[in-house]
Amino acid sequence: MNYSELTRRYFDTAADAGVLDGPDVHRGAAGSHAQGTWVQFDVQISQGIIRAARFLAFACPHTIAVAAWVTEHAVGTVATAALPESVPDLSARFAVPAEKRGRLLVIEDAWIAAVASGLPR
Amino acid sequence: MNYSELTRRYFDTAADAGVLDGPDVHRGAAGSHAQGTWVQFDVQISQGIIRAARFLAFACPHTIAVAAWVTEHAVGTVATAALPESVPDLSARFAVPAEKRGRLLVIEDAWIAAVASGLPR
Amino acid sequence: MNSSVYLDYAATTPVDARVAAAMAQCLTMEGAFGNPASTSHHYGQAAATLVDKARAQVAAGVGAGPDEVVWTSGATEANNLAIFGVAGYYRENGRHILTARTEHKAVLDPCRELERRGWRVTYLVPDRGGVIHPDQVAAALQADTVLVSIMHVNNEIGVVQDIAAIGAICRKHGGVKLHVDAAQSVGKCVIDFAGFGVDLMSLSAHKAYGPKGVGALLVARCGVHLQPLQFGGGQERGLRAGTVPTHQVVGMGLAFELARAAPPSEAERVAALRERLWQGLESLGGTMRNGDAKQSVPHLLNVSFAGVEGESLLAAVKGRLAVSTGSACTSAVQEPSYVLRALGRDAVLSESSLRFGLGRFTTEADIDTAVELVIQAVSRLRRISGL
Amino acid sequence: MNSSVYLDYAATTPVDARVAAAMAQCLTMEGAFGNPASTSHHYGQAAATLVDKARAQVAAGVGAGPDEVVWTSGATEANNLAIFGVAGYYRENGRHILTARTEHKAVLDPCRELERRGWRVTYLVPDRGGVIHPDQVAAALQADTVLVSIMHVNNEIGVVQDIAAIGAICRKHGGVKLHVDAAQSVGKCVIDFAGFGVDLMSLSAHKAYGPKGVGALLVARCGVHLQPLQFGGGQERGLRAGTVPTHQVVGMGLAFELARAAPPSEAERVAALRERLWQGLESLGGTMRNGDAKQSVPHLLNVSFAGVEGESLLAAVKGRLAVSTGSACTSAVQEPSYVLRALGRDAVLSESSLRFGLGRFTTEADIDTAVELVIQAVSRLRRISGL
Ligand SMILES: Cc1ncc(COP(=O)(O)O)c(C=O)c1O
Ligand SMILES: Cc1ncc(COP(=O)(O)O)c(C=O)c1O
Repeated sequence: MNYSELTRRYFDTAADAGVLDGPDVHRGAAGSHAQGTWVQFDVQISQGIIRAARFLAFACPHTIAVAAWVTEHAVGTVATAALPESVPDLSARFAVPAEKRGRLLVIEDAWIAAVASGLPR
Repeated sequence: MNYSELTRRYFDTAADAGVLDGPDVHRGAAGSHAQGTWVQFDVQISQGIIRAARFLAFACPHTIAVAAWVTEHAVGTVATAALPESVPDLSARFAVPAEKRGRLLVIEDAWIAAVASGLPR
Repeated sequence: MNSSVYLDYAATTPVDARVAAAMAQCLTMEGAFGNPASTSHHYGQAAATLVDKARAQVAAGVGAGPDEVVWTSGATEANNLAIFGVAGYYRENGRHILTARTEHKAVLDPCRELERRGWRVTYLVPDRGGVIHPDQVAAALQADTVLVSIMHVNNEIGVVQDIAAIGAICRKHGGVKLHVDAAQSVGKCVIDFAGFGVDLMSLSAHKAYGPKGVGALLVARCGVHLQPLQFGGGQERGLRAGTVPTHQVVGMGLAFELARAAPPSEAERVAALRERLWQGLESLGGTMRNGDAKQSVPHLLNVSFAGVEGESLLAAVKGRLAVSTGSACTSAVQEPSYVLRALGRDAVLSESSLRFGLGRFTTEADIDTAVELVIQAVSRLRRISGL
Repeated sequence: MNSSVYLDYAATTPVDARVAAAMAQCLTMEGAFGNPASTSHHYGQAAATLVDKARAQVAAGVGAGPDEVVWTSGATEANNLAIFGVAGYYRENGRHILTARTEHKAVLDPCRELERRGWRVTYLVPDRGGVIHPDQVAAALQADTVLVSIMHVNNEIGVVQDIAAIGAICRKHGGVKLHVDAAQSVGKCVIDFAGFGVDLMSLSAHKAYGPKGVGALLVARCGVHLQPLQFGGGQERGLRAGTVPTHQVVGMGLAFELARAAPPSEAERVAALRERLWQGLESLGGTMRNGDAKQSVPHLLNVSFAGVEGESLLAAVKGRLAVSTGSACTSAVQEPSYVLRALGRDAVLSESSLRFGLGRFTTEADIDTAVELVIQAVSRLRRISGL
């Protein structure tokens, strides 16, 4: 398996891997270890803005890289029940092979679960 | 196809290839060109002794070699309706492969045809 | 060309320099380039002589006779020829085949194809160590079993099956032919074709420092018939048509001879390296060794790592360590090893495993580098996974 | 190693020195020795990159796309895969195959095997020059014909069939697949897989200064399906299992590229040598040229000699001239060429013929030596035969 340079970089760094603690932190997860892809996001939202984000992932390099990118790029943006970039755009950005695109839906599900619980209802 | 040294030598020399002319010369032939093996012997017999012998052959190297050996070794011997050496012995002497042994019978037939016509009846 | 540590000898080996030199002698105008079937001239005969010598070398290395060696393009073809060959020839005797879940795809896929053609196939399940017990074979034989196909050394876990015992059972049953895929055995454990009582055995050159693209099927001289897979020029007594590639079989012959000539100390050296590797990795915790350690060749170590995903593990060591999960694979999406699944490992652990293949050129420094890299990678991925 | 004149290039060619060098780069620890299926690490990827390059080189040389190339162990396997593959896949469409009497054994023997399995095979008879007229194909097609297999360049007489015209007929008929054995074509005449309208084409490396033991089946990208012969690791899109031998396909790729790069003057050079050879031999009298001289490649000359027996003729030049009668053969007893028989030559003349295969390294001096040796041998044997 070959990875694009971007995929490789985010996989290797995975700077935002971890968890958040404290007030305004919302957690969402999706997927399962048994199925080989599990992703969890912690987002800290205040005044409708994402202040911090972390992820954990038991997943392939593409999934880890995308989750790392999502946490990085979400910080400072307005919290909405959507990824900072659409799944097809992320697929293209990280050159995710067709057979693996379904895994990005796990990221989307985890992300939405995390952010949605922090949105005003 | 590999040939024994002896086969190679008699095939290469084929010293007695040719025909005889004159009195007391008897000719015998067997086989056919169409079947790929044809042998002819000319033998000169006087006083029951083979005085000279020649052969012609349209045949494989083993057959040519054996025919050449037969003419060479028959000279000076008493003419009988038999080869100077039996077909199995000739097969062994010239390392004739099993699939080709039948061809020596053509030599035997030609030889007997030649000599027999020169024997007192 | 590459400075990363190569521990994928079970996928393929580099060719020994002496083998490469011998092969080169068979290629160009100055060498034995003739067609070995062109026996009407010296160019062909010189090639045929080398082919005969290689046949004897291969035979000598595995306890067979030179006339029992049928050259093929590798163990894949040998397996296919054995399985379809027996099935085709003996189809009136029965339609049942006995094999194991842990066989190589080159055995399993022909069996699946025969199932599509109406055959019944029994797939034995090994114990948790990967061992097929001979009495399992005895119990599964049926009146119309025509073929038993059990591998010698498993390519993923290195477990060695007791072929002699299985051979004895098959002989007692009568009528059934025993095929053994021994692609991974040469140079790693004793192969005794005649002594094992085997009817058909597949060999490959490139797992034993010979070239890729050549192998052999051993066909016991007494009473084994095959329907060929390829028809044509009558080569290999009609069992396998096609120009015999002189340089390839010469390479295989020499590689087998070199394997035979290796001193027993080489196996001990490799075994010691493997133990060093295992001890290093074990310190991580959450590691499980796959395959019965007591009944395996010294060249293989297969380890599952809890808490990491398989592809990420491979990717994390990539560029510095060449290992694999399971057998060489061509698909973009990794699948859990069916061999480890058959041993009872769950899907996650089956995927989170690495196969380390050790070989002739593996050094202690290689092992230490590998241990360091894997420990680093696993630790980091466990941190990312939170496990 | 051998000082005799080599004129058996149609049986096999030496490997070009550049090809040998490229192959050597794929063998040892320092080279691209990895398993091209081991894409999890650089060793495997480096090999896979070379395999892809070779695929493109082969494709470019024959007017095909890289994705149409399926590696095999040679043209024998390619022919078998094409014939059994189509027969297996399309067996519900019909059970009739159309081929010619002058095909290579690697086409005829699979067809015979299919006859044993209940298929009907029509064997077209060429004209006295060895040419199959396209309208013969049109006339022999039946409603249930699933495969036409006609070779491009004949290996005994060098005659080139009009594949484009046959391709057009097959396309018009619809449903029928056209397979072409082009083992002898590379570097000798233009091959245009797509332009000819061919569905399947067999190639071999060792007739074109590449290594023995590797070839390819071209499978047209649109609408051609095959049942594989070998099952296993999923290589070659599942059409042909087995580890791809990097050094072998790299050798084939470069050989095909070199063939394509050869200037047209090379064909003229060889054609001039062939005419020199023929004129020299003709002076003997009782010589007949086999195969239509106007519709043949310049590299082959096949001559019958009246009044000499074939094996003796070969033996008489042996050690000084390497030629053959018909194709390379494995039996101890020579048989008259079935190809020449199909041209209407009688059995004796068919056996008393020599095939001269000219090639890249053939010189004028080689030709003059050959002429002298053959004249000597024929004259002597005619004296011995009294004819
Ligand atoms: C056990 C086993 N059988 C068969 C094969 C296939 O061998 P080859 O690559 O020679 O086709 C392999 C290697 O891939 C193997 O490990
Ligand atoms: C026309 C033709 N087809 C097929 C073959 C077989 O090719 P290979 O030797 O690659 O199996 C040959 C050569 O022997 C040939 O000349």
